Amino acid sequence: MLPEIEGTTPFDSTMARRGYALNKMCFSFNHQANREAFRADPEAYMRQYGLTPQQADAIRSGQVLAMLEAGGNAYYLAKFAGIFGLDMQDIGAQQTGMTKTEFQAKLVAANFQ
Amino acid sequence: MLPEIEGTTPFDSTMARRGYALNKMCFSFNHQANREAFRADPEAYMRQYGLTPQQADAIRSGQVLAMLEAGGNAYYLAKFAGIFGLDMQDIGAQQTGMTKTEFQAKLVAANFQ
Amino acid sequence: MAKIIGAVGTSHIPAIGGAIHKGVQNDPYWQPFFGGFPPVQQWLGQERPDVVVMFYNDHGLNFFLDKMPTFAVGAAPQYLSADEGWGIPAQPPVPGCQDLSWHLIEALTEREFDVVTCQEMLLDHAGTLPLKLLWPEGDGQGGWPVEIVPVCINTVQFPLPKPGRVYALGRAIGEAVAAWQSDKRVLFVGSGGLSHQLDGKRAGHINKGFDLQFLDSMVSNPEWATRYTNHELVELVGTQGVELLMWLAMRGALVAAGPGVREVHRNYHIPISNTATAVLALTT
Amino acid sequence: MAKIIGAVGTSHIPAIGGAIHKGVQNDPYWQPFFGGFPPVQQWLGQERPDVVVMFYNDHGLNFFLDKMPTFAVGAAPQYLSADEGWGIPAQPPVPGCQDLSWHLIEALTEREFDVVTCQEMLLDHAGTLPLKLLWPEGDGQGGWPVEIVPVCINTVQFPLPKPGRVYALGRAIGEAVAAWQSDKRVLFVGSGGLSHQLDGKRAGHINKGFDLQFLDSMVSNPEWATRYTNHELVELVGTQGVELLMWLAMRGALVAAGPGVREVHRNYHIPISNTATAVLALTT
Ligand SMILES: [Fe+3]
Ligand SMILES: [Fe+3]
Repeated sequence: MLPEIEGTTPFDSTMARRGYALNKMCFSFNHQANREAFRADPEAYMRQYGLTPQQADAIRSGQVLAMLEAGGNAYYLAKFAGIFGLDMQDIGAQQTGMTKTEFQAKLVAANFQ
Repeated sequence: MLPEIEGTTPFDSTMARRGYALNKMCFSFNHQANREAFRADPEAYMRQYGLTPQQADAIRSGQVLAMLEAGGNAYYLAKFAGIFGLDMQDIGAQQTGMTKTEFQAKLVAANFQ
Repeated sequence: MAKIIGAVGTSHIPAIGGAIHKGVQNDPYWQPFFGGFPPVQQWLGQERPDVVVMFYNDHGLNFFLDKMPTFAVGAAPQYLSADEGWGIPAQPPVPGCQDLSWHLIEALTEREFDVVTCQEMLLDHAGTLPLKLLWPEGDGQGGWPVEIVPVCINTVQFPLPKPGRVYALGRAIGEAVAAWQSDKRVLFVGSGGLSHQLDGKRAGHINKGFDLQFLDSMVSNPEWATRYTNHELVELVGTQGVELLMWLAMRGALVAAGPGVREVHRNYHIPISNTATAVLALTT
Repeated sequence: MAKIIGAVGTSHIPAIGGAIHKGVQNDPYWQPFFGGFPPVQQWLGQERPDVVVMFYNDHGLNFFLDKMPTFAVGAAPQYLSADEGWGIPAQPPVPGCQDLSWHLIEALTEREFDVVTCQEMLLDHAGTLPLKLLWPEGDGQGGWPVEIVPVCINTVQFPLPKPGRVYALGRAIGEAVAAWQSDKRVLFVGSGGLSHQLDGKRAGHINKGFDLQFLDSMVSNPEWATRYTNHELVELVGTQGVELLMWLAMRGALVAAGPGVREVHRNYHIPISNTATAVLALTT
């Protein structure tokens, strides 16, 4: 077993197996029409992709950490975030429990590491 | 350059580049609906896949050797042959200029090589 | 540790599926081919493998030239078949062994094989027919007696992987299976060949002499065919005969089972469709 | 023989495309990033490469987990962009250099790299932004000054190819370019990194110390980063910082240009979006 990395879950075989349906749905959001179909009826769209109850709950919650726990991959989840017009700093703030301003300050502080 | 093999053209980069549109069309024939669309209007279907004039002529002629010359790959062309209910011995006979019976006899004769 | 029980090489041809579908296995045309399998079936009935690693080549069902892998490893929970263009009824789905899939993907990447990972994958006749030939009762409705890991090797577009590279892939897979923490019993299958050529003025080319020597080499001199380039193999055994690369991978995998390979059974018959067909079962 | 003129590593971030689209490159937020490029553009204006071999990682536009390659080489006549999910306008198509694509595919297969061949391929921001950064006038309408060969390296799903394997891929490509019978001038580009992490409780992770050491290693100790496993790299530079594999491949390719690598220009700036960004141009 590999050592754990704090606050980090590499997308390995365990996560890839767990997250397939969720990631496949997010991959479909490359297309505008699919993003609109999701927006029009999220529940039907999730059923169409066979999301697990855990995955569907995570999507409903809007919480990225829950989506990751359900096997979501950052590269595909980014397309889901796009539906809500969230940028990467919104996402970072949400996951770290900071305000966006705090999260931005944390990034800038890396200059003085 | 590799030595030539009599009566044989390996599907290499030259052929792969030449045949892309033709092979993509043939790949689409995995689906029944596409086979029917081709049958209903071959010219429109070929235009949809952007076949070159050489490729379109080869398809119109029904001659497998011409399709190969136009960059067709045996594995994909087999799906085109399926549209006409041709089996591999029909195809073999056509390419070798034999009757099907002659071609079959040639195969059996390989037992006595 | 997992137990390697042996390896089987077999031809695949779409028409075989048609013959099974029509139930004409005992017709004079088909009997010399299907008759090669009962001794192998019997042996498998005794050895009872749980998992098959299936070396096969896709014929333009799952892969196209937009994304043509050299080596692709299935990692799906199950493998569906589909219409390949001729309207032959699709085979019933086959369950995948995902634990072994990922174990292999990890071991192969560690050993610098650059595989494509396929969490969804359509299996064509080359992947399904060997199962029907080895377990004819398989999914009448009672399921299959094995799970599979399909390993697809490019024979569609040159450059193909070199014969020595294919053999090395097989060896790496065999060693990874031997090191797999599992009580499963594993069979390797190579699906393809032997000599045949579908396309060109040389269509119908068959090379019995080479085939017989190749079959012998599988028993006692497994690297023999790696002396040839793929271009030379095409000249010798035909544009589709080069599918014998599947047998090379299968035989490479068997090396990990230990020395002293023994032939369980073989059959060679010309022709089915345009192909010189064979089945060969090996164990240690 | 073809001439290798040098190599450029650069960050890519979707927001960079947005900034270019809006024309805000000189805003205080963006200037420290875009300001790193004019010296590189100037150098390229003198060196005038004809072809770019672009090492990049797909972000879920062209590849999905059903067919996830380790290494994929483009062989298309042109590369289209597309909506990646955010509705950002697609970049204009980029012409491909098919002759070099196939030369590389053949050389890599000969040297036992198991690549995926892509005769059609959508290029995401990681493949297109470096071109916009290096040739800002590129396809205003007058076309691009270069053709490309994209080489995609998996950073989406573990196991990723080992850093040493990625470096070896670069070396093999560099040597193949050096042996290419052509009068073209070739530039290598590595698109990715440096340290950043988008996902998890550690989102926002940046490691300036590692980044600066990595940049130094690119000049004088190119194999330095291959001492780490990908798991260790993720710990050091973040889940997406591991995209620095693209730089490793680019640097491996430059080895074939001969000894005595010289730094043309570098810039390092924290942050753009969640990323520690850099550009580095090298020549011999
Ligand atoms: Fe076949
Ligand atoms: Fe990226």
